[in-house]
Amino acid sequence: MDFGYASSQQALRQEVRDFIAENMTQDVVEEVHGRGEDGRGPLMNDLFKKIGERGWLGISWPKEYGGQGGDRLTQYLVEEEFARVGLSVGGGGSGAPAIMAAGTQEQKDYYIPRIIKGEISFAQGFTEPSGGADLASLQCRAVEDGDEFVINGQKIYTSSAHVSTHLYLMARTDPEAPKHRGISIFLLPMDTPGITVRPLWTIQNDPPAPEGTTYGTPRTNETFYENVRIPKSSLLGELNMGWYVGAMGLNLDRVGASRYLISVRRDEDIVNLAKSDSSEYLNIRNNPTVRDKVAEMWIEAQVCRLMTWRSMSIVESGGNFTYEGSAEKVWAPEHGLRATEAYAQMLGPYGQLLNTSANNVESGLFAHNLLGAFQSGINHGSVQIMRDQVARRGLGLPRG
Amino acid sequence: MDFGYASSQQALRQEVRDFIAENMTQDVVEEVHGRGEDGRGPLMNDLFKKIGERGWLGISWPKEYGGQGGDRLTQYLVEEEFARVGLSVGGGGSGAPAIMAAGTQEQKDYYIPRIIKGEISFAQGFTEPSGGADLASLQCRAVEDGDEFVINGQKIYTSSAHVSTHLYLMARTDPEAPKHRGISIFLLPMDTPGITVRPLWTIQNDPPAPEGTTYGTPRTNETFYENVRIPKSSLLGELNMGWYVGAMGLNLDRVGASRYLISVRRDEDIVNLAKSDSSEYLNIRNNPTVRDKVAEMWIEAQVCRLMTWRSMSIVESGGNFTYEGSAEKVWAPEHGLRATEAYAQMLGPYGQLLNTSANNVESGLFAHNLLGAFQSGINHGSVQIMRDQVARRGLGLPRG
Amino acid sequence: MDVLLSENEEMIRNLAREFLEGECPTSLVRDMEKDELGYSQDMWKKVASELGWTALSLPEQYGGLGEPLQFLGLIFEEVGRHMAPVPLLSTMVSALTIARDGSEAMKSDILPQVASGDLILTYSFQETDPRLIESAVQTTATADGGDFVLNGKKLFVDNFNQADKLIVTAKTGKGLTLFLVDTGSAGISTEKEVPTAKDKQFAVIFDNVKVSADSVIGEIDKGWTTAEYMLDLGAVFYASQMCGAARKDFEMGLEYSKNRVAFGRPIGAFQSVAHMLADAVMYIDGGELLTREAIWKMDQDQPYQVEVSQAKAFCNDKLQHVTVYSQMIHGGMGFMMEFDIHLWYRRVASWSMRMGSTFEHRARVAQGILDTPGNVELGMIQALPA
Amino acid sequence: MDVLLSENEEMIRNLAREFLEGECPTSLVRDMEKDELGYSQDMWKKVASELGWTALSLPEQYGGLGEPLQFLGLIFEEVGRHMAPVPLLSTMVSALTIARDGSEAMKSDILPQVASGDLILTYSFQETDPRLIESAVQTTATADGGDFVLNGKKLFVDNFNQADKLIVTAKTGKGLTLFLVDTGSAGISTEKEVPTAKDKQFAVIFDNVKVSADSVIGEIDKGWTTAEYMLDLGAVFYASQMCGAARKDFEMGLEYSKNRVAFGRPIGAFQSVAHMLADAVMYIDGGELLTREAIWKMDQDQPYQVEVSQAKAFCNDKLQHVTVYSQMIHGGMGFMMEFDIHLWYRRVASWSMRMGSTFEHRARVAQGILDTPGNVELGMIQALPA
Repeated sequence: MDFGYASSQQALRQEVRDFIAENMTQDVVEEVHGRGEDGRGPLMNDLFKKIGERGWLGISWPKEYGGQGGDRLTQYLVEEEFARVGLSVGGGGSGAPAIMAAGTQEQKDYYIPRIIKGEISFAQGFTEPSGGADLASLQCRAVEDGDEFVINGQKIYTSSAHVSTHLYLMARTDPEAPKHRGISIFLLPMDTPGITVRPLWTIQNDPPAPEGTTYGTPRTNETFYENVRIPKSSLLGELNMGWYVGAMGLNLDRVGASRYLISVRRDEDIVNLAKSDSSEYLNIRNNPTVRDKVAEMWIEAQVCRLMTWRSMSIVESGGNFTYEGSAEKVWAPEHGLRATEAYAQMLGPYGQLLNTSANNVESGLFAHNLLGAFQSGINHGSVQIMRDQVARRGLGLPRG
Repeated sequence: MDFGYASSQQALRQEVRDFIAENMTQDVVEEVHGRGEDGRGPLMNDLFKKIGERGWLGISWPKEYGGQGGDRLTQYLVEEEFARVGLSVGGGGSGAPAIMAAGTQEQKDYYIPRIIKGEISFAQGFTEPSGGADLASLQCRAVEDGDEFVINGQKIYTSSAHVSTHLYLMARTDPEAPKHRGISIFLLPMDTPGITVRPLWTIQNDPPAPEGTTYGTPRTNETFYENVRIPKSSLLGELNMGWYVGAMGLNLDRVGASRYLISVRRDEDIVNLAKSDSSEYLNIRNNPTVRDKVAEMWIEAQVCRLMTWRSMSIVESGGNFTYEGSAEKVWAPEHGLRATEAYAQMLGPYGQLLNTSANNVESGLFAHNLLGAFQSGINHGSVQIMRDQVARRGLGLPRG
Repeated sequence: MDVLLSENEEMIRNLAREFLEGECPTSLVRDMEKDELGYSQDMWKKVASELGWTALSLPEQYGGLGEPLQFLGLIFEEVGRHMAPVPLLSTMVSALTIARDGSEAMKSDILPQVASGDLILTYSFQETDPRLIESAVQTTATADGGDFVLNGKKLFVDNFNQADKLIVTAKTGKGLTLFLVDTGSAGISTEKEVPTAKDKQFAVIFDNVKVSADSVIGEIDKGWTTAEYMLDLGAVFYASQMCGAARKDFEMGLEYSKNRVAFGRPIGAFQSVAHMLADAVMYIDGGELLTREAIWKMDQDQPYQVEVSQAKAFCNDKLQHVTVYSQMIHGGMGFMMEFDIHLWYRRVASWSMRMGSTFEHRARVAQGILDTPGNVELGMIQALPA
Repeated sequence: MDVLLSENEEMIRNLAREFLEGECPTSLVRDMEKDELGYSQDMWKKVASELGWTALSLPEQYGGLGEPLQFLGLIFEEVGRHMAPVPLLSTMVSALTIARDGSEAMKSDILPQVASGDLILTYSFQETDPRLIESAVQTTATADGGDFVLNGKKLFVDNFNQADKLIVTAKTGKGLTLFLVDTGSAGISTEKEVPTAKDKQFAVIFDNVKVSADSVIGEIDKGWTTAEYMLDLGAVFYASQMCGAARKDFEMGLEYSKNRVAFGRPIGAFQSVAHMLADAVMYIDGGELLTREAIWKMDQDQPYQVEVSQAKAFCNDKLQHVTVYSQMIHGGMGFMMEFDIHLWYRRVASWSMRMGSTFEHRARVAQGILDTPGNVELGMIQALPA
């Protein structure tokens, strides 16, 4: 057992913090939250390239692909620092781990170094309007036609489609097969002809998010595919085995800092707010009942952290998850909800005031958070599905 | 809407309280908690007859059967007062409502007046070792043989079999039929030859319960049936329709004071304890955090009360439940559990000390309660099954 | 004892529901969120002068209908259910406060205008320290000849921009005094607050605002009990609105769960979803029963403060869960501007933070049960300590 | 960072588990509940002299093995898992307190005897006001020549009837002082306490009990930090025992849910039961991680008090749920004396009330995060305020 950081890790943490303080400027944040169709835009792209130049996107990736061959824990530590300001730098999203695991040599050689440099980023085209949490029921079709696949269909919540260079798309390739066995995954450039991206604005869009964080990006997308033609080399892994490739990617995606930090950032915020001299009027520090609640939430947050540390320890030791990744995905979002509700009551009427409001607290951070708190219990599989996985895969309970 | 008691009801309440103060003596309590095989015994039987003489067992029953033809709310009020000291006087258990609803004229004429006088009481023979919450899977057989039924099988948790005069038994009469459609209900005297009663002691038996209450009777029973011969007139309702007769009885049984009071009595106790001058050392009244928790539990207890009042109002107005009775059975026991855990932490190390312990609080009442708190979430269908009923019957959700 | 609605009560409720189902589509709710004024003048006219909502529970001698508050509580459930953009709550809390403690002249002047819908009112109490206690009031009213001069800042004032007059609680020499002040008085300025509900709230700043002595409500220096009544009305009617809103929100989640298919069956067939919905309906029922009981006690002239706090604390705590369940059942849709479900979510959340937090109301319940003489008993009368 | 068990740690854990699986059937646990003395002398001999549990984390120069507390924590998980009736916790909390602050003479005398299993110890702090704060100690130690005279009453003293010596915390002139006292000293009497765990607890009354000056642990009047260390050890090792007990209890519920059929399928196939069990395993994992982290911090000489309180508060709060779930899954069986599952239920409940309630430990966590200078950060060092 070792519950500490190495001093080299502490030093790296400080280095990352200094980088963020210098580069994560308000104009970057505003670009992310901009209402236009241009989304992340040039400033953020530059920032990602700078992060790539430092090698921080590839710490734990093999050297032959441009990574540093380092350990996953150090990678995690860097992710954690970026996650604090709302940036996900987990190695290019769920695309990269799946490409490493299932890609051809060509695919690895092409994508991994570019992901590590911050040049390529993937949007994830999984969910469809009719499917929701039941991913495997997807309808989007990919039909073989000579050397190509032709894709037709629709995806929803394609969250960074407007700012990504590439798409990581799940489509049905065999409509006759059982639903999990007729799905394939494709890698394609976002600018492939036939793709239309339509913005969907979330309720965190109005008014815009508080300053200093990109957490709660207010835009997601619907994406439409009309006779999108891509070469057969776009297929990732075996034909019709995409469900298993995708599930593996999702599982790996579940490990990491950003999932956990989204749910516990407010715990640090409320404590630090309560400690600030100017917050006496909020009656947090001087109210024993509120203090008890703050402590309760803080302890839960520690459990979130420790569950994440456990997952990282398992990955680092080369072990396999049974339920630990899913457990994180139950515990952290549900904690986030409990904390959100608790802090709303602590702040009383201040808790409802948004960023554009007079007299708000911390730029309306807590109110803004409240608008999206339930969301982390839905993304990437609802907490109930994750709980099923703990029970079925972790505890070996039979299916109902 | 009317959330109050009539003054005549208030007067009756006082009358019942005075009666209890006079008659519910410590030797009666000790008899109930006695370790011998004799259970309720003569003192308790006398007490029930006295209660019967006052007419309090039959307030809401029709006059032609010896009742007072009064309203269900007044009956409820009397039940509530007796429930406070752990006595269930709900009209003879689940037997009586079912007999009124499904019995023959002879059965009604025979049983109802005697139940009202406190002369006849029913033990309930439903659950079997293999069945648990899945009542309908019962194995106990009743086979027609001439003018008789012959019963063979086994029941468990036949809670008052050792003190009741009669048995209200569910047995399978058609093993070929679907499981809900081959069950019948029988009424028979406990002293019918072939019935064996074996005590099962609960964990509340050791050490015995606190003074002044019979709550948490420490004995239940297994009952064995070996060629028990009963006349055909023992059948209640139609042959093979016993599931529906029983379900109706259980449903009616769910309405009432004792279910709710078992779960909320500790709420009154903790507040009154905290208010007593000698309890300063327990740090309840002077600790704002504990006060907050006491208030939270108190509010929940009010909801328990109001849900019971609602059920009573529905019964009184001649309406039918969809989910309200089941809602009570979820809310009250789960509240009871939350309160038990909360009070354990409030009392700290005192909370663990049982009746026979030096330095205990309130004769170990809270510790004793803790030993059985989870039990009210299991009796008469688990809270999860009740929650299913709220969802299926109340909200019209499809079965899973 | 009969906790169900009487025929009369059902009629009141149904009339309000039918009206709002017809006249208050979510498109209107959305428009009013963006509207500068923020309420439908047309609807206000109808509910006040045609349906008589503002007259309903005001005394008959001042143009009211003299009906119990219980009726008004049912109206607020419907207002919450439909998120009706009308300044009814702030107007009625203020008017009922005046009806209780205002001078004869004030009542004769103000209440008939409220009853007819010609006057919109609001009230203010909370300041920088937002607690609902006497000592948190820092706004001062200084005697100046026969008049008073107000200085200070009130926060979280509902509908100030819609109101003709507002009640101001201020410190006078030896206690608290309430004043009824024209919203257009010289020296008043505002800051716009934007709550997640996106209904209208303002901070109101008083800079040497002159008010005459006849604008005092109740006795000078002895305004705390009047203020408590006002705050209790606010708390309990907000609870009514929350119950109505949460029930509709739940019904939408329930409906969706029956139709949305995943893994080959309606999601409501999954026990985890079914149990969420079962919990939701029990939370709503509990909140509704507590709220209705509190209002009933007000009608009976029985002590009601513990009951009001029970209701608001429970609604704050549990109805937020209800709306979260509905959001989760709706999946990503719940998070999208273009679907309606968030309209209820945002309001229940916001309202749960107004007129006393769960912590504050529980502290008051604790006072009622722990700091009073004698043993407690569930269902019996429980007053706050004097 | 690697929060998993190392090979060594797994070996320690497995050895303990194998031993107790063989030697500690529930029949022994039940016998010891009824036994007047209440522990197995045979098992004590084995775990002390053969398995070395009492020597494990004591310093090598006093006959110990010098291993980290982390190892001992794993032993306590197993002791909890099997409810082993041995006075290990009270002995080791006391011995480690002596090892930290006892005089050289005391350490040389006492610790080797503990290491070899020849001495059983216990400790006392709580009194009528059971809070774990300095001011709650009312027992006095009055100087009398070179000796001290103890007067007072300690409650909730584990294993007093089994122990040779006990640590007593008492008020001296200007503060708190700890004494190591023979349990057979003249003037000591006891009252038997019966906790739901049915392990042995006593109230111990001191009536002019004479102790010599060399029985003082640490400095006179400055015993509070020593006492805090002792109480932290008690709290965290009780947390370890609770984790072990809750995990076994959960495993039995899980197993039962796979085999017990109702409504045509194993009850574990119902989502409501499956989710209960999923929650249970997450609660246990959380408690275990927090507890192990706290002990690790003690080993590292880092501040650990916030971590100890985090662990005990969480275990108190959540592990009780775990055992209730298991009871509910077992249905009526859980309530019957003749089945075993209640043995764990009664212990986890009882232990959750010892060595600091959830309220007390959360108050301490709040101090650590709210009353210290500087911003907090999860996963960083957080000391209590001085």
